Amino acid sequence: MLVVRAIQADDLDALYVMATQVGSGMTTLKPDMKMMGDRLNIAVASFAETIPPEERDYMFVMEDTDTGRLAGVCAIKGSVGLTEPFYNYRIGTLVHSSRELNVFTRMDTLYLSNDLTGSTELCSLFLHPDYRTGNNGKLLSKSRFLFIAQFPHLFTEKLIAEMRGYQEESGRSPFYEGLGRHFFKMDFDHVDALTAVGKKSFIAELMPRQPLYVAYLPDDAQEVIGKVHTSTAPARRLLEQEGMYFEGYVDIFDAGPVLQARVSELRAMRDSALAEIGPTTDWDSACAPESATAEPMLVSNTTLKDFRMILSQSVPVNGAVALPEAEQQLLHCKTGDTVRTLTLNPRKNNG
Amino acid sequence: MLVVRAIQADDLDALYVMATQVGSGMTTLKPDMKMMGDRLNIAVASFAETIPPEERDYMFVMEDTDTGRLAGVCAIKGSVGLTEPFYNYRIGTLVHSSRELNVFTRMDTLYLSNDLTGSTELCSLFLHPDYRTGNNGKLLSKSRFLFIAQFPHLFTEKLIAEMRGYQEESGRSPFYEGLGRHFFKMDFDHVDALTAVGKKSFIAELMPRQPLYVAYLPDDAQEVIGKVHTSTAPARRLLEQEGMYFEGYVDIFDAGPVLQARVSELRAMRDSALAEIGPTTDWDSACAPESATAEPMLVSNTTLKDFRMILSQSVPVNGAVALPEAEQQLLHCKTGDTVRTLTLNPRKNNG
Amino acid sequence: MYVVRPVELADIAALEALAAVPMPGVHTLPKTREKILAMIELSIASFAAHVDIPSEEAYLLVLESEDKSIVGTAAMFAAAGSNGTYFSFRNDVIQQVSRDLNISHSVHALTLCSELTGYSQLSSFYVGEREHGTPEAALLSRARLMFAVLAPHRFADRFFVPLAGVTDSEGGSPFWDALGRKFFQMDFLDAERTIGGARNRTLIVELMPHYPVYVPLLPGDAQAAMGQIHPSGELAFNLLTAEGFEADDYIDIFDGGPILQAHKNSLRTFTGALQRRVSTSVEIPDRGREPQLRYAVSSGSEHNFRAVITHCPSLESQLSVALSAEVQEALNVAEGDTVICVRI
Amino acid sequence: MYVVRPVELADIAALEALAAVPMPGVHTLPKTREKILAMIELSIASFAAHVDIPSEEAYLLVLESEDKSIVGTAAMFAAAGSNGTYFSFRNDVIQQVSRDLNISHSVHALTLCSELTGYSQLSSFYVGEREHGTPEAALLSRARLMFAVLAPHRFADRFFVPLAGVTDSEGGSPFWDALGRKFFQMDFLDAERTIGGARNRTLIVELMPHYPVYVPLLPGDAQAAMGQIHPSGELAFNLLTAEGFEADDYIDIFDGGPILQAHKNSLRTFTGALQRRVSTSVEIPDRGREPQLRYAVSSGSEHNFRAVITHCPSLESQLSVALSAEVQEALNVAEGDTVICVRI
Repeated sequence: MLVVRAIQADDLDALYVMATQVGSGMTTLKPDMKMMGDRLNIAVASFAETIPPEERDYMFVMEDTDTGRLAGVCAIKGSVGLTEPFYNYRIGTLVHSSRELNVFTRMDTLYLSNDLTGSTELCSLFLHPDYRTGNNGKLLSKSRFLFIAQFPHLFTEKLIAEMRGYQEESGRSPFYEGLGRHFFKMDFDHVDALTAVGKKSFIAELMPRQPLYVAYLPDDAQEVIGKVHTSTAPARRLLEQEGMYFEGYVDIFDAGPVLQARVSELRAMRDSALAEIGPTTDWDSACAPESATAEPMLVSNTTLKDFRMILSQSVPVNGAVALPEAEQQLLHCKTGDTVRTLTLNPRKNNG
Repeated sequence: MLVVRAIQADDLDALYVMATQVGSGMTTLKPDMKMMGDRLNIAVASFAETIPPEERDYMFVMEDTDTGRLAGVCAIKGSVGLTEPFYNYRIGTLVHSSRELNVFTRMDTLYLSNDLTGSTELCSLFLHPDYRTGNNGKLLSKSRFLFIAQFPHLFTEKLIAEMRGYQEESGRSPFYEGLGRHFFKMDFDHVDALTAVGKKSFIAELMPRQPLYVAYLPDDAQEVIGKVHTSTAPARRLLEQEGMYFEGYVDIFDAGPVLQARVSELRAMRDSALAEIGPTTDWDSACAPESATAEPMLVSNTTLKDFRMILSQSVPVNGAVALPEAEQQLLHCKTGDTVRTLTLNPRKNNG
Repeated sequence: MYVVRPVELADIAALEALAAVPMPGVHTLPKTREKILAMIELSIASFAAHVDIPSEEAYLLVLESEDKSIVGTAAMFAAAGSNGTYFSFRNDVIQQVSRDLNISHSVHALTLCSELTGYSQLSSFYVGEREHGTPEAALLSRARLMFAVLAPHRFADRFFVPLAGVTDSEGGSPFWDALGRKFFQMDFLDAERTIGGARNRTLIVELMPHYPVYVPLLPGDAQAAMGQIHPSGELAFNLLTAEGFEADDYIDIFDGGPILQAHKNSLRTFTGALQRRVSTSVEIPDRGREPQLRYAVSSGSEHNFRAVITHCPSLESQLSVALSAEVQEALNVAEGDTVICVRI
Repeated sequence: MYVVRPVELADIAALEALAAVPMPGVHTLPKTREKILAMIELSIASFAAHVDIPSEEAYLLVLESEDKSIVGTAAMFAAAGSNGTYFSFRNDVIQQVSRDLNISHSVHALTLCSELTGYSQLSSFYVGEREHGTPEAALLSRARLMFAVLAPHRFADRFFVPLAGVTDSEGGSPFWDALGRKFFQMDFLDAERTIGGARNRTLIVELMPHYPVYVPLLPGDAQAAMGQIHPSGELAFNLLTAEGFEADDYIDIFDGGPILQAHKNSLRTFTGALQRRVSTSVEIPDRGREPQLRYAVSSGSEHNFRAVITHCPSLESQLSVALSAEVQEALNVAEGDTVICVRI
């Protein structure tokens, strides 16, 4: 069975093995023992609350309890951009209008900004190809929302996730070719490699500072603004289901979208609920809406340091949930303990 | 009893009488028969759907059915800024940092923008002083959200409401004195009067175009950015209850906040429900959460052209609501008709 | 002898004929009889005016050939944009520096600016084909500045000259297509017609970009057109750069044509103008040894301005200039009068 | 007789003594013996160098009094910011126009720019109190440009001179407090110490505002300080504006002090410099009638530069200049050599 849990100090070797299997698209999980060890130390200190909230980096691993193997990883960074500037382009609107000529022109405009400085970031999602089946991807990605719903005081109100931008099959980034190359005079791959080692903010020194009309860019560059890489489209949909939106911020190099949410508006904040582990009464079940019974549920314990989460078929009814013994063990819980529950998929409004 | 309803052509005289009683703070409801008649014609055409959605201006009046007198007015504009530019300052963040000097400076920055062009706007709220009691203000202001929830296809995804900015008791606007005056070289009242006659966009020709660091402004101007006028604070709270947020856009003159929402995220969209007028069964009532029974409900009919809404004590249970006969008449409804209901006040999450 | 003189009412027919010659760009003569007449009247009033501060005066000079026909025109506007703002693109250079990557290069950016407002503007320079490349063409161009030397209070300390930019065979402008069209939503020629060639209209600030345009983002043909002159402007360009005008700092907001500009102290007419008294030249065969130099010489009266070409020995260390009776007559000067002389 | 000459190694003690005199601002001499030595060595190497394109050369001239003591210094940098970018604030004027309201006024805005990069920079001008206001002070200031006339390939076509801005009695700068402090988060003197008076460092682009600063938003004392010189700079300011330098276009990014600049063609030394052959002056009493004019005169050799003041009749229409034996010795020239002369 699969459990998503807070990473632990002794996960380093297994994490390294998995990192060797990550493709080139993810820059934050390079198979580098030093970098990885440093990051893991920060993650352990984060769950232990021994470093300030804005420095924390909560890493979660998905463990296959049958084999003890790590199946995936994901993370939540407490705050971005507080040690080096975090740049985006923000898409705004400027209207140029002349009553005399009866001309009204509405122009999209790119502003180089650090607006997202200090935001909480979802990042470093990776699921091993062997486990890319069923609801595993959802479980891994969405585990972070349940964690945030359980511990909202640890996070800033603004939550973001950067999505890899569109590239052609050849690897060419139309946005980079239409904009960045003129100012960097180097290949996209080189720029990408520099960002991988944390040099992103300094490359941004070369970016033009003044607002840019999108209309100046070549058509193919304009078209991909806010568009994700084909392989990232499913990940984007999962985040959008949870209440994250593209609000007009994009990556300065490939124009990949940043998805954003207010923490208080997340589906997990609105719809997740606490429940006590124990039997449910017939009366409770009778009143429960019919549709809910077939829904798989995300269920987590409520312990920061030993956060654990599973996917369950048990439906909570009026504050109680009848979790099977095996699931209780996965969560390190027992009858009478409180768990947090959320349907894996959003419910529709009846409106 | 009070009913909020779509304005009708023969409301002009009563509207004029009420407009003579509006203070100077509201620029959109001047006692000017020509302007008012023009606006009313557009409103009637809007409810009749004879003009395109982006040109519409849905005006609602609150009528005291005991006397036939108009007690208040409010409106929803389909889209702003499509005939003349709609300007705001947007507050962004710029980070200036030097590793060499170990300096990290995070600066708020004002960008002159037309980003909100095309948004749907809540505006023109006025409640006669004689009726400023009980839930009347809430009924009037919130009626618009129920209307939007019933007819979401008529509106853009972005909803905004401009709030009057902070002024000292003397009428002095610290933000205007610290910024606008340097570029307009005239009194705030004069600027205010010009905006009242629709000249706002052209005054914006004089506004500085380049991004401005907030730190350049005097302290008292910095402090009032996004702060509402004292008399506007209750109106702001009502909108915030419905899911509208200050997202960093302010008025270019007085820095009053613009509240914003995605239509799909409004409380009315999530929580309002349709119900059939008729008796409720004991069984339904037994399962209803206890707390809900005491909540006053907003109830509206579902007719665009003759939209009507009241405040009721009847609680809908499992798709049915037992509306008293008098209330059905106010809504121009009868048993078996469908109505839309929403609790007047937001419910708390159990999280 | 060719004479440069202020335009007169009697010249209207000749100017109409000139206006019928197709000329590219916008910085040319008015086309209709009505507008030509207005321009002539403004010029006559301007020459006659007593000016304290340069303002809306416009001066139109014509080049009269030996047979008294008008073969050239040249104008001066005392203060560009005096009833508005004269807009141009300033050609800025932005240094892009990254210490980490050890990268440093420069990027050009065009910024809409009003800096040329209040400069004196030279424009409408035109000479007939026969006069192309002759000293008389140079005389016409330079006579404007000689008038400014004579009457500096009528002009600003700085001068500029917009020259028509390149257009394609259909009259389209690659620079316009990349920039102005996106904001004006109309063709180059339509836009120029709509605003009548003006660069001082409010609608420019309403429609043109408020933020610098990074040149590397412009299409290649638009970049290539920046600061390029229409072939018809080459003569004017060469005369003006020889005079001391500098290109590269500003370009036109519509067609990207160059705008030459200079402080008057950098102009050869200002630094090299000599005031000399008129004496009458007598043909003395044995003085023929001294090398004869070519000078533009103009009368010293602001209300009766004339300029012609004459040849004489170097005036550097002379107090007077010997002019033939014919030249004196053309300039309307007599022995003892002051004239202004510049090597040409 | 006072002589201006290139600095020599033997001058180090004298320069150390001068450096001990308190001088405001940043555009002054180095303070430590080590840095003074480096500056002297750079100057000696620069004068000796064969230069194709102006680059990192720096030239230091000294004013030697009659008793051979050093009473003044003046420097030239061939290309400002040659190992980076020279940053300054450009003082832009923005026209604010509203047709509807019939309003039109202008607003000043300061834009961080790198336009002065590559200009030749004059700086470190200092003369002792006794020489204040004397022709010798003017000689020292102008000698730099005479050297540039002599060796134009060593310099850019444009020159600028930053002058120290106003500070209060504690060494604080009202301009800094309104601007730089908000980004650097430190006091004026700390900031200047930290970056050693440089204006070409990457950290400037990292920290200073990227967008124009609208001047009306600055506090009154900061506005008042813009373009104002520290009292100690008045002499230099007056000499430079008389020379043809213009203020108002650029100011210093730290203290708001004026940066004077000019194209060389606008400078009196360039426009008025006369090349003359040396002849030996003989005291002839009856030539005393001719009015004696004051000239700065410099040797014509770039590798052995000297400048002094001399008096003689107008050189305008002369081919040679009569110099006394003493002057010839001071300039290290002999009869028949070429010298450069400028009215002073």
